[in-house]
Amino acid sequence: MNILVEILVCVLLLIGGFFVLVGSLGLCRLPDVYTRLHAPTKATTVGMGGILIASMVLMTYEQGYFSVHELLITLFLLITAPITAHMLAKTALHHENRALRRTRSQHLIASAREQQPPAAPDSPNHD
Amino acid sequence: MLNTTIFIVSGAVCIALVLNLWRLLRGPDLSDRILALDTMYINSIALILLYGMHMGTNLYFEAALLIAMLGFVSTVALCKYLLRGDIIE
Amino acid sequence: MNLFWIPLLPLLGTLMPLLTERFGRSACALMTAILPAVALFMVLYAAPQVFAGTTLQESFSWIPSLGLELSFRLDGLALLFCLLILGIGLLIILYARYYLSEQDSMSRFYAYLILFMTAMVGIVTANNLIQLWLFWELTSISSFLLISFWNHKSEARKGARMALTVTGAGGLALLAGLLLIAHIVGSYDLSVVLASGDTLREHSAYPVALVLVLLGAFTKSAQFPFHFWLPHAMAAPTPVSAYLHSATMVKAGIFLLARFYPVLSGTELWFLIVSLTGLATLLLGAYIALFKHDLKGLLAYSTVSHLGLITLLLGMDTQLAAVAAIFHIINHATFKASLFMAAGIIDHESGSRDMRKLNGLWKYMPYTATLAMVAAASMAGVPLLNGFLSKEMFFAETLHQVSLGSLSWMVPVLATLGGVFSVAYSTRFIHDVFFNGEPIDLPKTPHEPPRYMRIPVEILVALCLLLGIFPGYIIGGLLDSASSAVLAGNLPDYSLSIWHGFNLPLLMSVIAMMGGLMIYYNRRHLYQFQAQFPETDAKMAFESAIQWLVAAATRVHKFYENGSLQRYMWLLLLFALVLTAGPLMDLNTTAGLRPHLPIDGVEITAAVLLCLSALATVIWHRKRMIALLTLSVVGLIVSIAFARFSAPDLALTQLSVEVVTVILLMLALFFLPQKTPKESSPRRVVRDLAIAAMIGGVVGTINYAMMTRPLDSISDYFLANSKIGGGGTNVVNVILVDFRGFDTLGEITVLGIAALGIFKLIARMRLFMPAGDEHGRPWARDRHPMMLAVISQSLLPLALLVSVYIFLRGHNLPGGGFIAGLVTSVALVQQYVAHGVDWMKARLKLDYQWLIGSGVLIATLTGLGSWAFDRPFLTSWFDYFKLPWIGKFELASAMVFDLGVYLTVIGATLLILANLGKLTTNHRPTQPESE
Amino acid sequence: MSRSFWLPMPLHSLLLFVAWLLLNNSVEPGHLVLAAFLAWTIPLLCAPLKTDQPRVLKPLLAARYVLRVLGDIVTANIDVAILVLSPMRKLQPGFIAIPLDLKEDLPITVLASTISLTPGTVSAEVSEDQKWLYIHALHITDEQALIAEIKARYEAPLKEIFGC
Amino acid sequence: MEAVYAVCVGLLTFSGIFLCLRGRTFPVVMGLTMLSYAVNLFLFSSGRLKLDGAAILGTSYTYADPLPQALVLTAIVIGFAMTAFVVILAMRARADLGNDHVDGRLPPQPETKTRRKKDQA
Amino acid sequence: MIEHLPILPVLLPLLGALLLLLPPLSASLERQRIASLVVSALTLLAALTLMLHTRAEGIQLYVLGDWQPPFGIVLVSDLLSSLLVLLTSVLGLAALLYACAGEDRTGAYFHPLILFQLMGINGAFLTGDIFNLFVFFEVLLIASYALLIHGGGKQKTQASFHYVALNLVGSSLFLFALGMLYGTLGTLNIADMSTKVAKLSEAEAVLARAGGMLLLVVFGLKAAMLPLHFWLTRAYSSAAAPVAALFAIMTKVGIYSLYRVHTVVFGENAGPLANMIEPWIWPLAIMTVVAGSIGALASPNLRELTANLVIVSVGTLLISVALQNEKATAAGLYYLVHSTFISAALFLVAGLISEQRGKAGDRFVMSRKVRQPALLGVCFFVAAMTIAGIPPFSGFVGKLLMLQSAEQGSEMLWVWPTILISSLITIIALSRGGTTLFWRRSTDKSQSDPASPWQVAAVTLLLLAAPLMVIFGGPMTEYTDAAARQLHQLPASLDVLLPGGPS
Ligand code: NA
Ligand code: NA
Repeated sequence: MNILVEILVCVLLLIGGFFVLVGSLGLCRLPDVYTRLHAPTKATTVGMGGILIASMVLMTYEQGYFSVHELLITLFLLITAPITAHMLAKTALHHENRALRRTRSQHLIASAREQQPPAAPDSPNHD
Repeated sequence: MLNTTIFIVSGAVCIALVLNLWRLLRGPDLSDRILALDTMYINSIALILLYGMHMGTNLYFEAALLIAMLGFVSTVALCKYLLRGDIIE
Repeated sequence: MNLFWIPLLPLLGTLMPLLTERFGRSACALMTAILPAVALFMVLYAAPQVFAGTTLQESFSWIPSLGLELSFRLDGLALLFCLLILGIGLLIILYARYYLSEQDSMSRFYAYLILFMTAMVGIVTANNLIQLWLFWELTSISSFLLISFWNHKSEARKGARMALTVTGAGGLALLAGLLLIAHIVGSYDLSVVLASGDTLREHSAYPVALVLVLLGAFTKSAQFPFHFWLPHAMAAPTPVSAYLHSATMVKAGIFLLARFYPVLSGTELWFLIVSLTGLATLLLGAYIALFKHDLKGLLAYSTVSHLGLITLLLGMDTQLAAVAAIFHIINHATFKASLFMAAGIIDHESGSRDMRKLNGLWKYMPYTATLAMVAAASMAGVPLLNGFLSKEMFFAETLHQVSLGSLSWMVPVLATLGGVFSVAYSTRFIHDVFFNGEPIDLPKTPHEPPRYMRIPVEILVALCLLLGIFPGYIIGGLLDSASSAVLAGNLPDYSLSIWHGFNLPLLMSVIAMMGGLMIYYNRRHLYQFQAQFPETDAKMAFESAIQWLVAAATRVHKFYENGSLQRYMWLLLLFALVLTAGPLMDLNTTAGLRPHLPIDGVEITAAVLLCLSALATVIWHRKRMIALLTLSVVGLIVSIAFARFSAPDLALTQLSVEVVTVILLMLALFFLPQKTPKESSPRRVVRDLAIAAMIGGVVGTINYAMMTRPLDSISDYFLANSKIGGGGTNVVNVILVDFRGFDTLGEITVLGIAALGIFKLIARMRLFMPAGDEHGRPWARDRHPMMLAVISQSLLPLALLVSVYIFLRGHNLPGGGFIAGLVTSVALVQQYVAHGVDWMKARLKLDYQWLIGSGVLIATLTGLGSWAFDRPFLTSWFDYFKLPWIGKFELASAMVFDLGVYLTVIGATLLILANLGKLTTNHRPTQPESE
Repeated sequence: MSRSFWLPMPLHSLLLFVAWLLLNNSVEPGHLVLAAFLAWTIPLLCAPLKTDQPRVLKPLLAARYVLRVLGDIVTANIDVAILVLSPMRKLQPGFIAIPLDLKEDLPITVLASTISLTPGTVSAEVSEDQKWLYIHALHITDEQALIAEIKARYEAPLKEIFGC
Repeated sequence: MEAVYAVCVGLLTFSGIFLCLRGRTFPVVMGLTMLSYAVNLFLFSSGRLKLDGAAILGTSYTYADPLPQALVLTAIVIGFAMTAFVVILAMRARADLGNDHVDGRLPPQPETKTRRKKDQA
Repeated sequence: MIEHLPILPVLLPLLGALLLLLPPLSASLERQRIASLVVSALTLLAALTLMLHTRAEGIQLYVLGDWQPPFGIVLVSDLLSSLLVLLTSVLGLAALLYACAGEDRTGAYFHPLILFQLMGINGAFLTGDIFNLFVFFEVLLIASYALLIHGGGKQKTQASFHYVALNLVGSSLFLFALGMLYGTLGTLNIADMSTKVAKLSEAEAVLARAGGMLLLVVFGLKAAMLPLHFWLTRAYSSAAAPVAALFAIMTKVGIYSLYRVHTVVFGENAGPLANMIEPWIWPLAIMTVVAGSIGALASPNLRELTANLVIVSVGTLLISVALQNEKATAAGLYYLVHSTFISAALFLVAGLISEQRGKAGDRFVMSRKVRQPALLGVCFFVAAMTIAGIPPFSGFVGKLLMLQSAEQGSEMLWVWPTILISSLITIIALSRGGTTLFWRRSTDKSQSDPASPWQVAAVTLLLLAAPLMVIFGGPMTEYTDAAARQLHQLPASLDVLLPGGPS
């Protein structure tokens, strides 16, 4: 196998694997449900992206024709990940999950849950 | 080199899966658990792709694709359930 | 002459009353009598041949493998009984015409009566053991109908039930006995059996067969201790009693003893059982008869007693005793039938049967009284009447009795005692009813019955007299031939003269007469003596025995069938465990010789994840939502495992089914309580854990043992023929749509039916939705999150594209109609989730029922298509085509089949989910949980 | 017949056409024909289930937007990775309400998605009147700067792309 | 590998059966689902385990036994239909009987049906 | 067309059911009735032709998809299966006729579901492939689940959950068993399995034995063998009358499968596995009869009583399986046909009685008189006599054949008392029940309508079996003898069943 291709694939894979792991690590480490939302939705997009591109490259190389269908998975993930995060955030808000104490603007939680404009005294003024 | 890399990355994904399960079992809120499950879906896509690369075959692509599609539906439905109870209303 | 007609004519006669009822009562009675009369003439016509010693036989093949032939014989015994049955039967028809009231359904009565007559004729003419039993049982049934004729009366129902139960039980014993006899003899043919007495008596199973047959006979003939049903059968209309309990049904048992006399008697066992039973019955019946105030009750116990007498005679070790038995059968039939009819007349004309009220009827109905008195005298054994003759013979035979050894002297003594009682109750019958002062409180003023109602009694009483005075002329031939049939031709010398000189039997008769009169005279003392004993009503006792039985059965039944699924499930699993684990004990080594696959870290991790989440599901099963999540993990890992072990199709299917299942479970979770209460006792939990663990262990062991052994299977054929024969490279798919397409057709049918069933379940479901979630939080207000709706719309075309992709490649690569269908369904369900049912309903005009129907229909029609090419159902077709510019492509009938699968899946899934959604769309009641 | 009847979702059709070729890893004539067929029929089937959304008026700008977001995703992930791996006590999360200039569903969804995919932010909720977007940020240093950046970097181009 | 596989199948069977023995409908339904996983894995393995041998002709030298796979596919579909039915039936039982106990009545309540007593003839 | 005969009893109901789901038939109940009656009459015709054809020409093999056995699925019409298919078809027609009086109005999809049910049962009888048997089991089960809840009501729901849950576990066990059998024998064709089973190595034989034993559990559950019979009473007694009547055949599917699998595959020629279930089935059969008899005594209404009598008949049939000889199988077949017809008839009669007795239904309590005492009385009486084995109806023939098939002394010792005492108990229970139902009545007039001609026709159709099976007992037993011979002497038919030889 072409060493360059192999190196490329390996690097992509390692990047992907790293981010997958970090995402899941974040899921464990981060202190509250709102922060935990960040880790997997983001890290897995790049993590998955890395692995998918690696797969694309490798398959294309090995099979001798363009193997690009992995892009479709990427597409799906990119479209759906934010919605998943949004739905989960809605759920967390609905369940009135406690945010980390030092979280800023916690008063917005109530407004967000009720889907009302921000209405607390210390809300920043926008024109 | 490739095989070693795949092996290492698979290991990373496995650890990730275990961590996900830990979060799923630990909670504390149901939204945490659903988040963990969703992450598991995505990580298993990675696992399947890695396996496909290891075997040098395209046969498992559809499985990965379906997990991506169906995992989303499943997560959304679970969230909808927690929000509204009735998922199809 | 064809013997077949003798039972057949009465059988046809059963229909006669039903057909002629509309022509009036007399016509009905007349028409009813015709066919039995013809049968009687046929019997009489055959009589000379029988008297000459011929046994007429006739048989037709019926059910050979059962040993059942339609086979009839007419020997002396059968002839005698036929005459009794048909002759007295005709008299009863006449009698009943006047006895039955306007309210009683005459046709029904006659139909039952003639049916019974048929059954009796059938028994006595049967020449095949099974046929004999068949008619035997028919008498039980028809007598049940007759006894319960006035079924609005509780005692009629109970009496009938009791008779049926006792004689039914006896019938079953008889059946066993007959089968055993046939087994020993090797034939069901009565002629063969009658010729095999020695074989039978020497066989080790003879005692069993004997006891079983005797049980049948004794129950039917109301022998002690089965005598109790007979008096309660008196709830029947009197013609029935006159017929069944004098001449016919109870005599069936006697007939049986007589019939099998040549083969079963002659052993100690026979004599001991039969004579003692007879003796006991004789005494007991006679004694109890004394105390009955009911006319029919007295007659009933008297019947019991006389049946005991006949049985005793048959149980004696002399041939003359058998002759006496036959003679007494005739005599008892005549006097007892006339007595019952007389009692019926008295009842009919005075409105009562209570001897304490009936007094001095001589004044009101002298003619009837005379008849009754003659018959009663015959019953008592007064000289010049037939009863005297046979009783004399009986006394004589008791004197020759040796079977009880040194206690044999007791037999004549006790027989005389029986005679004493017999005279006493006969006297009572005469004196209490016709004399003894004036009647008390009778509902009607007694008077003579209609002219024709008396005729049967007159005929029978005349017979009593004639037989008593000219026995030889009247009955000689018949008795000879009947006796020789019973004795298998060894007819002893006997004389039927009235006068035998002064001898011991005469003395016994005299003692009986005197003693009887004395007892009757001093009856008050006896009544006082008897009054100390609590009266036991057999009917009540029997009913309460049955009630006890039912109550016990109910208790037992409730105990093991307590309506608990957990118990049933547990038993099912325990049973499976025991049956499956048993063979495993024989497995010496678990591991086989097949090389094991290597294992790597990924697999171990997956296994750990699988096990942990399965265990978590078990541990947290009471927190349903969490358990559902862990269950999803299990499903996910199972899918990955399928992918890992070279089954991509399985992985895809499992994944897509998984999602739909989770959605369904969530729907259920919404309507079911969110948590499971803790209600299993620790003991039950431990028990369940134990059985689950053992089954898990057994399954795991078997699985391991199986996987580690090589397999030689038929699969090579599929691998070899998939491409060339089925036109696809995805062997699994080709198996599904081609090699085993029939399975798949069944499978989608199951899916379709499930959807229809679910539709039915949902149709009238009334569920209250919880107002909030498990923590009582109200639901979120945002029904359809905007961003989700937007994205769902964009995803739908993409999902459809993917499902087309999966569908089209299925034949050659992982995929296929089922998975494609599920993907489409899930995509549509996603729309339902995002937009709601109403929104979808307005836009998606799909009738899911039609979709299911047409899906399966397409698959079926694809299969049927092969008929056009003279091929069996589901024979596939494929070919390769080449189009310019586009290139080579394949068309296969399997694709059309798969299309059917695809449509069915969509139809079924959406029929289920969309309808579930409809449950709560229109209103959202917020009643609190009603538990 | 109007164009919208025969080709109800042109952008989707294009997407489907490409997706089919992607799925099959092929540009053979047969697949091109099939792709075209599906790209035409599937939107026809889905049309009843579609609500009207503003169309993309500036495709080129849209493409540039996509590329920019992709780039941001990569950087965002590195940021998040560092945060996840560093001690948790340094973390300064917070909620932010962003006033929206976009009005229609699709552009708001795209914006929210973009925010979720990029640096340390997740769109949590949209207010009922669709004038406010609530986001949660993993690590906030300057709230106003973040709002300004989002509005400038993402919302403005989207307004232009969708022409609203 | 086989040993680990067998352990997993055994454990799934265990879990499924334990849940099937519970007293409320929902755990029973989950148990049936769990049991069907075990069954599918078991039936699948009756063709023996094989790595890298998907039965797609032309992709390998030796293939996994395709027949059990087809059988399991059928079993999955049928199991799905059955699960769906039993889920809805559980809901129906809740609706009709007012509780979600598998017997349709709550355990501590004494039996209220005294019908049988009256039936004594 | 004649070559497609074996599949018609499966295809006709299937096609009929599908057409009923589609316009124009789906629109009106009238059309559904006519169509389903026509289809089921056609099925009956096909079944009759198939039986006659099989009788004349020998075993008929239908090779689905033209894939030769043992590779593809085959339908096997032998004397046994074609007889049972005919039985099912008659039953189906009767159930439909009865339902046309209005029972089909009380819920959706009655007619298609009955046809699906017929398809499932016929398929189960005809298939020669063990996995296909599983599939048809599921078809008939799911249809029965749906039919069981027809008409709605608490009892039905309650009974169905038990029925469904137990059967789902049963289906899982079936699959476990299939795994074990395929994992050792490597084939699914029943005839082929029978050739393989004697050649197994010792360890494989152990696994196959475990599979075979598990199949006994599965079939026993279906057949309602003790201790797996608990679902039956409630399910059958709560089902709508025509549904219960059709269900009368369902337990027989389990018995049939025992004949088919445990007599053929694990029968006399199975080497180390020969007659492996015999030691188990003996006590179970007898205990089943006992349990059914106790239940019969304890039954508070006619439907439960009938359901318990079904259990008794199952026990009796299991005895015929336990006896394992040709004669017993022949007896069992006769008994099977008879008991199916009559218990079905009794369920229908119970339905009519319930309708006409007002609130009391078919419970054994005093109540108003039935509207048509003569008609129902005669029907009940005939059915009761038949089922209790009292001559002159078919019951006694069945009972006698069963008694006769116990040929050894020890067999007699077990079989005779069991059967005879259960007969007596049946007589007691039925006479108690019957006298109460018809004779213990208040003076109230019945306000119900008389039975419709449809219902009478259905009951008559079934009850006719009682005299006909006796009158034509000769040919009938000749047939069952031949069927049993064919079953027991399978090796003689192997070249027909496996034209290409075993795999
Ligand atoms: Na809803
Ligand atoms: Na497939």
